[in-house]
Amino acid sequence: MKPENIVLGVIGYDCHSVGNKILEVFFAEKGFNVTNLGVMVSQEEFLNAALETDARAIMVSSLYGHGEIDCEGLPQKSKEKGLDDTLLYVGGNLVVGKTPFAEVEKKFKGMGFDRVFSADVDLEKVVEILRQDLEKFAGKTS
Amino acid sequence: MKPENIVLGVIGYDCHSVGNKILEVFFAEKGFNVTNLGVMVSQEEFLNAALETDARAIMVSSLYGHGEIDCEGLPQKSKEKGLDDTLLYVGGNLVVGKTPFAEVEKKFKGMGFDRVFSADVDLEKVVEILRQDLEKFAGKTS
Amino acid sequence: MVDTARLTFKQFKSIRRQVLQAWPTGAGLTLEDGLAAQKSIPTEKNFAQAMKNAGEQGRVLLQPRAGVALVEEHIKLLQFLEEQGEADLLPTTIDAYTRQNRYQEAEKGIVRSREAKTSLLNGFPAVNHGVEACRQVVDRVNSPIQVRHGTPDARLLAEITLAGGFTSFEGGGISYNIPYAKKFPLKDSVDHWKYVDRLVGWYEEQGVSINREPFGPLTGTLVPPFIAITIAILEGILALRQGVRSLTLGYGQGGNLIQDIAAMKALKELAHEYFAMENFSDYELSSVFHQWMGGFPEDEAKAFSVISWGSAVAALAKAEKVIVKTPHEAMGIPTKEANAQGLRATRQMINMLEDQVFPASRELDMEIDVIKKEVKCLMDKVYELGLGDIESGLLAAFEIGALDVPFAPALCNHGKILPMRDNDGFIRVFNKGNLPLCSDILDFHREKLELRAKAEGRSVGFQMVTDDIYAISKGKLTGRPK
Amino acid sequence: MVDTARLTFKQFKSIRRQVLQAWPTGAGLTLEDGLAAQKSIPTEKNFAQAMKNAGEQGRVLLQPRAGVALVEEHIKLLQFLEEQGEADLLPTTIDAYTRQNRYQEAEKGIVRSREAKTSLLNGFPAVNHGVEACRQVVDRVNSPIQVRHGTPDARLLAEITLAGGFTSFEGGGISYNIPYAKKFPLKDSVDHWKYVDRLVGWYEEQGVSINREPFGPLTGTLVPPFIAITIAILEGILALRQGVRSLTLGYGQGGNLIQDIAAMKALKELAHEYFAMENFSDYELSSVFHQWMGGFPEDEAKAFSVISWGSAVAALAKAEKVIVKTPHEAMGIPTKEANAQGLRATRQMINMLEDQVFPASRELDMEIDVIKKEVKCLMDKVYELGLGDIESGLLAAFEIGALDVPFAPALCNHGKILPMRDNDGFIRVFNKGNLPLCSDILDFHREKLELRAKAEGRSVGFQMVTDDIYAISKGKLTGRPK
Ligand code: B12
Ligand code: B12
Repeated sequence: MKPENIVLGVIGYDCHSVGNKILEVFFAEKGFNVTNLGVMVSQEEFLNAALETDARAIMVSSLYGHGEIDCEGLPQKSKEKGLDDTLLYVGGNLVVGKTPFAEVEKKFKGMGFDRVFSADVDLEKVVEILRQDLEKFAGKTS
Repeated sequence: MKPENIVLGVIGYDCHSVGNKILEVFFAEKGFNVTNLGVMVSQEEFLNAALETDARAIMVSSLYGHGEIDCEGLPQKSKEKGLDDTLLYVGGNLVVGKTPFAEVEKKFKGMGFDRVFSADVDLEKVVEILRQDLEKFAGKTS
Repeated sequence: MVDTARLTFKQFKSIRRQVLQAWPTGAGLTLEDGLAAQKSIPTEKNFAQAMKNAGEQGRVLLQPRAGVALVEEHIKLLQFLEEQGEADLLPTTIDAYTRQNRYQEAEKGIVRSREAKTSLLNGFPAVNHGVEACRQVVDRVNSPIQVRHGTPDARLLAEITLAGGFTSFEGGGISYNIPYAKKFPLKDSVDHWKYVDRLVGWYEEQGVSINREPFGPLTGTLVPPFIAITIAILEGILALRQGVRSLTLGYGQGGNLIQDIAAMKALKELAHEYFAMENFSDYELSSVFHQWMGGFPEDEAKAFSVISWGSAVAALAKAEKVIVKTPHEAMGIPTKEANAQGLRATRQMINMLEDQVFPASRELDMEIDVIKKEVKCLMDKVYELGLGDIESGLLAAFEIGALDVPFAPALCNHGKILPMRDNDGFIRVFNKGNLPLCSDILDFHREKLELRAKAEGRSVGFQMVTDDIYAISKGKLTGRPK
Repeated sequence: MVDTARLTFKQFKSIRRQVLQAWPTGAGLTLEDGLAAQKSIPTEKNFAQAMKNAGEQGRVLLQPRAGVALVEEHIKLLQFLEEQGEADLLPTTIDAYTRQNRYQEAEKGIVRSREAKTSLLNGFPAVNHGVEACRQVVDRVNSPIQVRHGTPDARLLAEITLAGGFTSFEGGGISYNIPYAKKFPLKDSVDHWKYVDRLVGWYEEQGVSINREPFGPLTGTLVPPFIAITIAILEGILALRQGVRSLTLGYGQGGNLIQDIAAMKALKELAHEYFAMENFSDYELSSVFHQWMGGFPEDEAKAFSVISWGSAVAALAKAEKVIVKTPHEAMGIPTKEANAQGLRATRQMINMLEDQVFPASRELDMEIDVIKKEVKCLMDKVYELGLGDIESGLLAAFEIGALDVPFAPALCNHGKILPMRDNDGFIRVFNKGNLPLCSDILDFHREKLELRAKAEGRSVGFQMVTDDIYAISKGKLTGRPK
């Protein structure tokens, strides 16, 4: 089985690079083919990279609080570009201020993200979910 | 003007002696004639000391949490003993557990205490109030 | 070698008959039944073992204070502190009526707590609840439990809680009288604690190790280290004489980093020295550091800071155990949530500092030296007054004020000594009362206090003592004029 | 003596014309108007003066971070932090769009925040609000205010906020590029900050002292002290060259008590040394200690402990200022209440420790020594590469990785160096990348790391780095295997 392509990056004008570097190493170790766009990535850069690499998932990070503004419309644009089969995950400190995670999740799912994660998520769980989601999709599209 | 007599003590089986020692020195410095019964004082000891010294005020402390049980009936007994003109003050950590002071005050005023104080009360304010209360009383009984 | 001061089994048994009659729950209690219960307790729940392991592994164990009126609520409280508080060791704090053997009042407190559906007692009335209830408590938690109280006559409490499966018992004939009682003769409390220690010694002889912990902080209020340490050593010796083997000596944070670390080091070193002098070698010694025991700030954020500072010093002083305060301290008995918060704050600090070392320095060595000299002054006097025997010596010493605890309620305590902080925040002696401190030590203290007086532009006096008592609760270590 | 590297007034004025055009609020701004505003500000609100006083009085001043989208809310926030938080110094933290000169996006954030009736920006968009709004802010609080941000090109921000009456400006050409930007050329940010420093220098020449503070913590994540100190000194020299006189150098807590105190001592001593070498003598130097800048624990009780530990070390290290975190750190921009809680916890600790001294010791001296040697290795290289000039030297050094900041996002940073904790929790170098550390220093680091590897029964490797990054947030200082 050839490794699945995923795209990784921190959206908007967000400079938080530490988690991003860890995510890159982590997913690579788990056998994914990671395209890491680093920090300060625009919606267009995410989508173009996904198209170019034929990525199965886009992992958007936002730590600095502007996640809500920065992510607006990304799922729609993703569909428009024909990336219907590409999973859209988002994680980090997604909104300004300490907020119950359920609220945050609802907001970002409402915006069209497939999965929403808090900053303290166990990454092992994330890969598990990712693999399941990829399988489901594989089933659907094959 | 001769110094007013007051009686001081920590009620019940309460051993907290530090505040009591400070109160003794404080009221003495303010010109009161203090009878300090120390810690672990029963209701009877308070009343007897007040009778013996013809005290104008009884200052009950309770720190350890059993204040509610220990103070029950003291105001009534005070009246029964004819100490109608003796002020009954109570202060400290009067109930078990962190409780809004307004609740505590209501409870102890309901029990018949003239004044109720929290542990962080400014003692300078207490003397002020005490002097006012004593004057009022003096006016009434003369 | 059996100490000549040890109660004989016959003496013990005859006292025991009386003790068990004090309240119905004592009736019919046999030593054998208690022993069987203790033997069925898994090692992980043995307090003495936990303290030994902590010493060997260089760990600081966390223990809260906690106790409520009703059994089921008490169990839930302890479970919560294990799970949400990450406590290593559990307490069962006993209510203040039980501490004064007022079981009738305690009963009233239980009844009224049931009615009020909330605890109206400031602790767990273990005697009233009896042996079976204690066993339930032990059974339904995972950690060792210690009885924490303040009882001059704790004989029945010890009988019931040890038979109930608790594996550590706090207190001592001095430390649970002077700060906790008013009219209790010191000779009586020392005698009663001889009984408690003998009971623990008996369990030891049967192969069950029970931890004993004299109460180090005393009045928790500006106690100069040497006074606390002297009393801890004396109670240690009294306990060892009755066959106690697992001993944890305690010290309450004074607030100055150097003095506190010096005190913790001096405490252990001196204890070993005096125990050796008394011919004891077969014991396990550990130490416990109490986070600030005096008045707390009411503001919870500030209280967290006081808790954290205590945790940091406990870690740097390499205590085996730290007793944890809560952000509710100034206000009232903490909720279980507040208690767990204190524990988690402490856990974070202890963990962050576990590999860190407070380096040796001239200042630290000097302070250790001072404390050792001070303790020697007091111990020498005790031996002198007792003609070589510390038990009669300590009674005589309290009698004449050669041992004296500041701000204590007990009438058998002289109450003349007044402590005060010096300009660097070390606790020194302002009024020595009758303490037999030698003149160079006294000069040293006086000099230090004069430095403070000069810095504050006022003279050394009682106002400073009052200011120091309030200081931490008002957000400072030393009470300076505004 | 005017430094040859100093921008001439002509150069400055010509750049200025362009700068003011970047956003409408810059139009028509005159230096004279700004100066007049600054001159009308009372001394108690001058940041430079406050830092000077703190140094003279040996005080540690408390400063939070805070900024919201709308002016009125921002003022209320600052007032709250003064009153309920007992802050000595106030911040105005700028939002992340403004930091990247994205005033259009900032505008959108302001509009949406008004609609949402809550701040959707992570700071105060000072450029969009303009000079008058800043003056209102200054007017309605009692303490000096500093602009805190992370802006590679902060020229317009500086023009507006200084004309608006703020009296301190954080940042620098390196420290506000490497950790905060991705594609910003280092030469450009250094040039832009020359402008900012020159602007501050101009105010100084007119008799108004404005404090400048390079951003010490960089990525806030396991930055070895010598890297942070070297960059702080370089930015200090760049600032002094443009006429800055009030300088506060910063350092972010590493977590190990000895290393942090050593770093704070070395920072000041080395700064004075290198400033003297560069012929500067007419300046006021102070230091700022940042409470833990890496990932925080989510639990608030644990966060309080991290905050308290930072406060304790700030006090023992005798910093002039401490930057305060909040119990919400791991979760999001703090509410004003959480921010005040962080301040009050810090206040309590600073006050309890204000008279306490961390004694001299062999361990401390040794670590100071190590840091000084390490910094010398880097500074020597910078001078060598710049043929005696630090400005071109530092650009070349970053180019080849002779200066390198761990985990930074900037592409102009090599990103090869990997730090790691040793067995005692000191931050050491695991992968040196191209850092010009001499071989005995490298051997020393390696040795220390091997001791840890041995203690953990695993080999020195990247997993340890990851574990260390998570460690504090998971409740430890060093990331050990379970
Ligand atoms: C030191 C201390 C001790 C020492 C006391 C030594 C001694 N003999 O004095 C020791 C360690 C022995 C101790 C024991 C216990 N303590 Co204690 N103790 C404290 C502590 C930390 C400080 C008390 C103190 O000295 N403060 C300094 C003095 C100057 O202030 P103060 O006592 O509040 O007195 C002032 C004011 O209250 C006011 N005031 C008092 N009375 C009156 C009356 C009037 C009329 C007025 C106007 C004002 C006034 O003026 C005083 C002078 O400024 C407090 C918590 C705190 N405050 O931080 C807990 C505290 C009082 N203790 C408490 C408890 C429960 C106990 C114990 C039962 C043990 C336990 N279960 O934890 C035992 C008591 C046993 C017994 N028989 O009484 C609880 C009480 C809980 C409650 N009310 O809900 C507290 C609040 C701690 C807590 N949060 O759990 N304690
Ligand atoms: C270090 C740090 C910084 C450093 C960053 C250095 C760098 N270049 O990386 C510095 C000091 C420069 C900095 C700057 C700022 N910061 Co900052 N920073 C932090 C801090 C303390 C730690 C972040 C970190 O490195 N954590 C360690 C890594 C390993 O964890 P992580 O970043 O959370 O990433 C993990 C998870 O989130 C998750 N994850 C992330 N993305 C995704 C995506 C998916 C799909 C999944 C499954 C998982 C996942 O996996 C990652 C790996 O485990 C956090 C608070 C905290 N967490 O304690 C604040 C924090 C993130 N910063 C914050 C802010 C606001 C800023 C600033 C705007 C300044 C300000 N106003 O205070 C600027 C940002 C400017 C900009 N342009 O972005 C806020 C965000 C507020 C909010 N969301 O409401 C925080 C939460 C602090 C706070 N409470 O105010 N910061």
